[in-house]
Amino acid sequence: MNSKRPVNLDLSTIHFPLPALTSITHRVTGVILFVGLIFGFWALDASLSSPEGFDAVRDALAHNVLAKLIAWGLLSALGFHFVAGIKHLLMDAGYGVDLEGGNRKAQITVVISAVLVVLAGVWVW
Amino acid sequence: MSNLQVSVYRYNPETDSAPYMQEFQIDTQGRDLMVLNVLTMIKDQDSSLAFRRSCREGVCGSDGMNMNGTNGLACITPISDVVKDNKLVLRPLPGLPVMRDLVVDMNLFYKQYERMQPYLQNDTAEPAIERLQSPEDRDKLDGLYECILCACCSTSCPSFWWNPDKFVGPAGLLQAYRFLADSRDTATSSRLAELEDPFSLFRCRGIMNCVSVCPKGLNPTRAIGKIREMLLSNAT
Amino acid sequence: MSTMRNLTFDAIIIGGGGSGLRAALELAKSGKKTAVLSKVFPTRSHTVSAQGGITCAIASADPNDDWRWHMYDTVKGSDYIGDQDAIEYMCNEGPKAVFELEHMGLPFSRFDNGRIYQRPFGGQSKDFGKGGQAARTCAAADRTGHALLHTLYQNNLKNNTVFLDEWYAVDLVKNANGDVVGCIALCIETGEVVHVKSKATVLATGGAGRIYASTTNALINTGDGIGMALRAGFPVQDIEMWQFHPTGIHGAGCLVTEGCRGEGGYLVNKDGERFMERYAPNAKDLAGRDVVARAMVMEVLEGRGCGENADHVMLKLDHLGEEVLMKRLPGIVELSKTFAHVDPVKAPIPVTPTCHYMMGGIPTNVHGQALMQDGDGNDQIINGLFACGEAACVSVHGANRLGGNSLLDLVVFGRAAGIHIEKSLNEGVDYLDATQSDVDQAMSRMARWNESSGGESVHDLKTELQNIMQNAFGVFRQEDNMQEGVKQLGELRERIGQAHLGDKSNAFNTARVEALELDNLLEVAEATAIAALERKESRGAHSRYDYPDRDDVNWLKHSLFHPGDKTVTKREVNFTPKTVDTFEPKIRTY
Amino acid sequence: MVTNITNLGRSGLSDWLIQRVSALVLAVYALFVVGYLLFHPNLDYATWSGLFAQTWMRIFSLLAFISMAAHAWVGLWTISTDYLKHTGARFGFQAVVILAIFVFLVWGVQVLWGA
Repeated sequence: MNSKRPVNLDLSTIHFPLPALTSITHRVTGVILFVGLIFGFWALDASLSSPEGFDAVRDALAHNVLAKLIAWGLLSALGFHFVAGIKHLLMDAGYGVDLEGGNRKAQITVVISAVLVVLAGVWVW
Repeated sequence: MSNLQVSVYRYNPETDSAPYMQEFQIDTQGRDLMVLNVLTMIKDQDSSLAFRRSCREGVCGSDGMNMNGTNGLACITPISDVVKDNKLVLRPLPGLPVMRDLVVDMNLFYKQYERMQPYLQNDTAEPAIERLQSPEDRDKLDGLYECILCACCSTSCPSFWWNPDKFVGPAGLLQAYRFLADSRDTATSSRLAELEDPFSLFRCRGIMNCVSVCPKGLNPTRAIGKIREMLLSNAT
Repeated sequence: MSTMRNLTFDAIIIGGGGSGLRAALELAKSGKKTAVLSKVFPTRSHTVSAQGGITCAIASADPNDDWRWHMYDTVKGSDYIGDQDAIEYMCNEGPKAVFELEHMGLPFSRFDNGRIYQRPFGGQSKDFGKGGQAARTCAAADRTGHALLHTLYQNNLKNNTVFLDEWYAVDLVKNANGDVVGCIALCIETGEVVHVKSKATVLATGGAGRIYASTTNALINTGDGIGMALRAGFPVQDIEMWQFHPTGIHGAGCLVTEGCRGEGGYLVNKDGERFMERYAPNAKDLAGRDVVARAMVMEVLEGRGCGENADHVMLKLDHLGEEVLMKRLPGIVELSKTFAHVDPVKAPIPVTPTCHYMMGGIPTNVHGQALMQDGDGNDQIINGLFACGEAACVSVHGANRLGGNSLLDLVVFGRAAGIHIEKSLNEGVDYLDATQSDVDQAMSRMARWNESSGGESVHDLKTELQNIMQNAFGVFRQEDNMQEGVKQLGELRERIGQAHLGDKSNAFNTARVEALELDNLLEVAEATAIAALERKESRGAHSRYDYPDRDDVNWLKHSLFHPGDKTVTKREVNFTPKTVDTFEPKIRTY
Repeated sequence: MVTNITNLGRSGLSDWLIQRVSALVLAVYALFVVGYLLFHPNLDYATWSGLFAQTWMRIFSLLAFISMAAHAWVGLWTISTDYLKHTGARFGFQAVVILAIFVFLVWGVQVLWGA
């Protein structure tokens, strides 16, 4: 007899409702933001170090496509993490902790953060 | 056409080194059968298929399984609720070891339930008649005591998948709150103490998969929030 | 199987439903080495499906309520073949057992004064039938069985009861003296077969409603304990008495609690007429279940049934209002939506009498000790064997059980069996060990299936059996149909003896369990059929066209079916309660 | 009770609270910085460095950095205990995270008060 039992945990076969998707995205954006802190601190350090440093950051954000992408990515992650974080705080306070409320809050989270992602793109470019 | 395509997770530890999916064709004659009926029809074709069932009316919690990606009870899930493109995919509850086919080993799940000391504790002397309880206090148990231990919630919970030995899971926590909320129970502080660590309760991330799959319409996420409130007001 | 493992306990309780868990709790508290062996995880047992409540004179709804009134109702409900000493014990001990359950945490619904909520149920009266309808059924909404079973399981956890979950008892092991000294059991998960040795073996295996095609019973209700007892040569009592619950959901068979009518619901025919007023002018919809079920069948037979095939009636609840329904009957609303596609808040539920409860079973005394008859017709205790719950026939239900009395039966007699076993273990009871040939004897049936190499399928044979029972042994019965049924069952026995187990694997082989269950279904079905043919009268649930009247001269008796020669003998009904006067048989009207 | 020695507040409740409080600080800080940048589209070095020369801004920033450190640790520790089942891998990951947080903190202090 095969003693090592299999576990059915092939995530591709499991349906995830919207609140679950927003939850995992919250986690992923958190990790992205942590890694992105390198750029944040670099930019802050450089921009405060000297007028030349400030200009360098400014120029990079104005002309360097990679820098723009990174800035847009981080702002998007921040936007989502921020909105989903508010959703968490609302749930902690007991608002919308039911099936309907959970779904609606997840939908609102997606819509608002989508808007923020677009706005962040507009700002960066 | 009323031929339903059913794809079933198969695994027999005596003969199979790994699980596989087996296809069946079931003639539903156009009826909106329950998934359990479909399983019974498959078993008539192939008696080696293993699955649990008992009450066939959604109150015993035996036949929890994953149907087209969503956990639920086979006996009260009409195929029209889950079938997509005429295809029904049946897999065991996720995250627990598979004994055979659709039967999972629920021991970890039960252990977490037992850890919550799921019985009334009252250190006062028993009266000659029943303990009195106001209808309002009794109402607080509604939505809690109805749990049938089917494990649909806990096995849909990613937090339980990753830490089934440490995170109590939605079912156990719902039970914990069922006793915390009972005006007749006096073990509040020891019950809360058991839950204060970073895993037992706090590993809940508010994903709410539990709420979306509970066949009895219960809300473990809310119960977890209530326990957290109790912990918070106890500690601050 | 020479290397078969032995497991040894002081007591083994077969069945993890209400009565088994209640007995186990008593023994676990006493520190005896006991185990509950159950083919399903205990909270999946059929007790979980009980809805309406547990009937008991706790004097909550009416402070003047009296257990003697409950006793009167129960004796009358049984159509006078319930044993009055047992009914007295149940009704008198009942309040204690119910209060215990409350202390264990059972979440009963409540009245405003904080006491346990009680609702009216069928066949209940005040003042020995003279004081009108009583409300005596203690309820946890319409999930009383669920609440009760979980509470008992939880308290067994608290008291560290040993559980053999998903183990299947195959057959009893008897020693050379005919004492029961354990059983053969199959671990479903691994396929291992063990010899469980014990000084007390308790059959708490529940009912066998699955002998009928249409039943409110769970799929697991296959009469395993009855089958085991019959194969061991022990008799069963009043096994012809099968209760048809008036309100099973038409088509699906799921139970709709009598509590619906207790809360004010009523039955209507296709003309919208509340027909029970004609059949039971006083109690109306709250007459005994046998009375209501027959009335429903009569309505259908006389062409007043509802639906396309005019084959059912309607249970009207919508007038009670959404608030009452959601508060008192939330489970019914759920079930009705799922299985009848009807929202009872808005429309009536299609219902039909459906096999529900086995009044008969293994004859026992009030201590749960199983009984047989010696050659002179005297009761004889079977050493080592106990029964409680639906598998037992104490007999408190006689020919017709009252609603809410089954849950009371479970806890009162589960507890009583536990108390008695503890006492006899303390007295050092011991029996001769079983020999290898005794064990082989108990293994023979299982061995037969394991060696089968061809034959008909379990599923087809089961379906055939259920149809025979449904057609010949339903609400109304008559000689020629039943004779034909007995004959068909005899042929079926031959074929089942040759049937084929296709899957012989070990790990979680549910096909093997279903095959073993089929043997038990057959035993119960045949006992039912032969006993029903023998009882030439109409009493309680046993209603014959050819003998429409009750015959107290010849049949104010228990029937006793003996499996060896398949004969039926009679056994005296107890008419001597200890503390009250005998309730003499009267004409039974509601 | 599940015991664990590597979480921040030594109890799930305090971790939970720390996570919420730090989140609020970070939310306000993020809003402020983003808002400031939006309202100063033609920001120059003098204005920018002037902002960070003020004591309240330095304290506000430091508070935000410390909150970041706590928030990130609680979050990443949770992630490590969810997905990394191998003790060595989990411990290694946690060590890298702690180091990174330490570096960020020192870096932040240096940016604020250095030079």
